[in-house]
Amino acid sequence: MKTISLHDAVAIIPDGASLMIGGFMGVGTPEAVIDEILRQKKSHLTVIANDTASPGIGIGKLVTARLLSKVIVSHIGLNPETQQQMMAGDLQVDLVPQGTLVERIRAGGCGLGGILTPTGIGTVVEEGKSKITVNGREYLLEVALRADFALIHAFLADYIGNLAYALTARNFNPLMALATDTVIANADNIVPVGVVAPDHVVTPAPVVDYLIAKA
Amino acid sequence: MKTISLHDAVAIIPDGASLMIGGFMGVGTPEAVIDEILRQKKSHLTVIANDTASPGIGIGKLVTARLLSKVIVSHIGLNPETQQQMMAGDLQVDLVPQGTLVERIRAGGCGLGGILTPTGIGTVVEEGKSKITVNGREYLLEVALRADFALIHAFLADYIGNLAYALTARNFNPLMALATDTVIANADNIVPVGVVAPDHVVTPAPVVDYLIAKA
Amino acid sequence: MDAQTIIAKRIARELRDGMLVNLGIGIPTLVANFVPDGIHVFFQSENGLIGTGPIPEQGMALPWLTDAGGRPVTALPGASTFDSAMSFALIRGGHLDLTVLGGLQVDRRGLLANWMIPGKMVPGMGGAMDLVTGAKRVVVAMQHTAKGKSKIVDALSLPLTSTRPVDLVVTELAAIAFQDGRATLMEIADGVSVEEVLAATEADLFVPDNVPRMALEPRTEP
Amino acid sequence: MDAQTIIAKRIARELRDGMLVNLGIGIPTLVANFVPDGIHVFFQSENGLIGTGPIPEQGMALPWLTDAGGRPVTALPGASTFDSAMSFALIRGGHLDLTVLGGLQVDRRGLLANWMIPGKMVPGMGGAMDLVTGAKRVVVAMQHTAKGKSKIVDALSLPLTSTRPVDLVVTELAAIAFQDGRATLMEIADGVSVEEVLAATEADLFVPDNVPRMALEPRTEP
Repeated sequence: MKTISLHDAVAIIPDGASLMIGGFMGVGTPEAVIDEILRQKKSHLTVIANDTASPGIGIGKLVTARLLSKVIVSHIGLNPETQQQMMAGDLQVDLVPQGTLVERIRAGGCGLGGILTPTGIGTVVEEGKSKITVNGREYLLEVALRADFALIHAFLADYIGNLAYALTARNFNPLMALATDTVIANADNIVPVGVVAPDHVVTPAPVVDYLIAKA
Repeated sequence: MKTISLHDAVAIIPDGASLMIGGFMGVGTPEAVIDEILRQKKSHLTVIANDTASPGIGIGKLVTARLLSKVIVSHIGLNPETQQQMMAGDLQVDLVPQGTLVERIRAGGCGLGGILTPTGIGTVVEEGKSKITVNGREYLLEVALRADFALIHAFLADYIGNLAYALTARNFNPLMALATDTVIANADNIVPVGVVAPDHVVTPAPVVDYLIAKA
Repeated sequence: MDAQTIIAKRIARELRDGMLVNLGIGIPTLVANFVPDGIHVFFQSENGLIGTGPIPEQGMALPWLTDAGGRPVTALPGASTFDSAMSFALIRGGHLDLTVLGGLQVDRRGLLANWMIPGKMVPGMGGAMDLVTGAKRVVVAMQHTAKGKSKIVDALSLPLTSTRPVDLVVTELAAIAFQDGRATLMEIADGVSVEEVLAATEADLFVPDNVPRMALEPRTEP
Repeated sequence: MDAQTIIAKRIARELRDGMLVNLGIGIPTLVANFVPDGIHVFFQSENGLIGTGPIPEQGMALPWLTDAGGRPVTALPGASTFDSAMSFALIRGGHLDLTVLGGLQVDRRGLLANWMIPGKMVPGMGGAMDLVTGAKRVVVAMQHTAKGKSKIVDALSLPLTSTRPVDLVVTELAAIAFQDGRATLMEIADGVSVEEVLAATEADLFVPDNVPRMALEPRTEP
C-alpha cells in the first residue's frame, strides 16, 4: 500500500479505464476523487456502480461532464441526464438488477466465475444468458464483473490501509475493493495502526493499493 | 425472535435433522448446545461444518458419541475417530474444499442456486458436477447448501437477536445464520438493545429465531 | 382521506410483530407512519440498514445515514448496517417477510410491471426484481387507474419485473389478492361499490358473495 | 541445521514487504520465525485473521484467537478478522501473494498432491485446493524424500490438489522451480552435490550450467 496525493492517485487512471465507484445515490462515493477526475478531464470512462446519483452529486457530475461512455448500474431514475444521454445514444447504459450487480462484483473479487440467481428469469434480463436448473428451480447464470480501478470511500483508514465504513455509506464499497486490479481509497479519517479493532475492520489492508493522503 | 432455555432450544431439534454448526476446530462452536444435544441423545444427525474438531471438543463430542450419520466438512485430519468411523462405513463423510463449502452455504443463505469456482477442477472433487466456461476459464458448478437448523455461537447478542462475533470465532457462523430454516444462537453476553453499534452488528436480528437465555 | 393515505393505512394492517419489511419509494414509504402500537417491525432499506427510523429532526441529519432514495433517516435502537451483498442476501434469500412496492401494471395473474416504460421512462429495476422474486410476501401499493385507464390489466404491456406473482394489490378502491393464478376482490373501500371497482378494472376479478369493507384502523392483535 | 530449519529459512527469503502470505500447518508455520528485519508481511490464517502474531506468552492466550490448527496466537497492530467467506475471497480471488504448503508429492510439471493417501490417511483438503488454485505464488515446503523414496515424482500416485502447478519446491537438499511445465534445479543446499539431488529425485530435473548454493541468511533488500 502506498499513501498518495489526490492528484497523483487520479493521474494513474488512463482515459478509457473502467472504474468501480462505491456509493448509493452518492452516499459512500469518494466525492473528492470524482472532483479530481473532473479537474483532470479523464474521458471515455466505463463506470460500474449502483446508480448514477443525481446531477451535481457523485457520479452524476461525471455524467453531466460527459466523461462516461458506458455505465453498468441498477438504477438511473433519479438522474434525468443519464436517461437523456442514453436516449440520445451518447451513453451506453447496461441496467442490471441490484442484487445481481452486487453478486457479479462480489464474484469478480472472490475468484468465482459467476453465480446462479433466480432474479431476472422470464424478464428481459435473461436475454442472451444461460439458464440452469438446480433442485427443480431455474436460475440465470450471471458472470463475474471486474474493473481496472476501484474508487472507495471509507469512514476510517489506518496508515497501512485497513478500512471501516460508516452506516449506509458502506454499501458497494467493500465488495468493489476486492474486484479490481487497483484499489484507491479515500477516507474521512486516517488513524494510527492498531486503533481500529480487528473485528471492526471491514476491508483488510492488503487489498488496498493506494490511500489518499489528507491534504 | 424468541428467548428460550438451552433445554427447550435443543428439544426442538428432531432426530435425523440436518444441522449447520459454526466453528473452526471448535473455536466459535456453541459448546453448551453441543453438550445439551449429547444429554438429550439426538441421533442420526447430519452435520455441515468446517471440520469435526478433535475428540472431546465441539463437534468431536458428537462424533465420539456416534450421534451422526453424515458430515459435510472440509477437514477431518485432527479427529482420528471421524476417520475410523468413515473407514468402518459407520459415518458418511463428504469432503468439500473449504472455500467451496463456505460459498455453497452462503449461496443457500442468499437465495442463489450455486456458484462457479475454479477450485476442484481436474481433481476428484469435480466428479459428477457440471463444468462451465466463462471468459475462457473453466469452473465447477457447485450448488447451494441449506440445512434444517443453524447452531450459532456469538460473542455478543442484544435482546432482539442482533449478533456480533469475536476474532477467529466468527468463521462460518454469520454465513450459516442465513442458510437454515431455524437459527438457534447462543451468546457469551446478552446486552440491552442499542448497546451494539449498528456498524458492529454482523448478523441482523431478524434472521435469528431463538436466542438461548443465560442460565 | 386521500388515496395515498387509504392505501398506506390498509397496507399497515399487513404488518405483524417481528416482521422484516422493505418499503419502496413513494406510497409504500407512507406505510411506516401507520405501524400499529405494540408491535415491533424491522424496516430494511436496501442500501444497507435494518431499523430505519423516521426522518430526523431539523439539524440532526447525517449525510451517510440515508434511505434507498438517498434521503436522511434515523436508526432505531437495535439497528444494524451492512454492505449491499448482505442487503440482497436478506432480500433474495427469503429473509424478508414483506415487501411493499409501487406498480405500473399488475395483470390478472398478479404479474407486476414496475420498472420501465419503453421509450419514455427507464429508471431501471434497482432492487425491484430481487424484492419481488425473493420476499416471502409481495404487496403492491398503487392507484387503481392512471389517466383513466386501469392499472390492473388483462395482460401486461410493459416489461415484467418477475415471474413471481404478487400476493396483494391495494388501491384507493379495493384490495385484490392473487392466488392460484386468479385475482379475487377481497375488500372494497368505504363509499365504493363492487360495480365501480369492476368498471375501473380491466382484469377479470373473482367476486365472492360477500365483499367486506376495507378496514383502515390499526390492527389490535399482535 | 535440521531439515525443517533449512527449508523454513530458505522460504523466508521469498517474503517481500507488504505481501499477504498464508502459511500451512507444519514446516510452513516455521517460516514466520525468519521474517527479515525491516519488512512487514501480513500473515493470514484461513480461519479468519490477517496479522497473525507469535504464540502468546504464558497466561495471555485467548481461546477465540487461534490459527487454522486451533492453537492460540496473537494479533499484531493493524490485524483484521473476518468470516470464512471473506477469508476465501482473499485466497481464491487472487489477493494472496504467497501460500506456503506442505506436500506429499510434486510431479515433474509441478502438480501437487497433499490432501489424502487413499485407504490410509484422509485428512481432507481443508483450504489447500483453494490456496493452490488461487494464490499468486505457491511454494511447497517438504522433505525431499519419505522412507527413502523421492517425493518429487515423475507422475503423481496420490490424488491431485489442483491443476495449477506450484511455483517452487524447497527441500532440505534443493530449491526446484516449475515453469512452462519443466522442473529446474535452482539451488542446492550446503554440502550437497547436484548428483546427490538428482539421485534423490525421481522426476527429470533440468540442471543449468551453474547451480548456486541455497542462501539461508535473511534477505536485506526490501
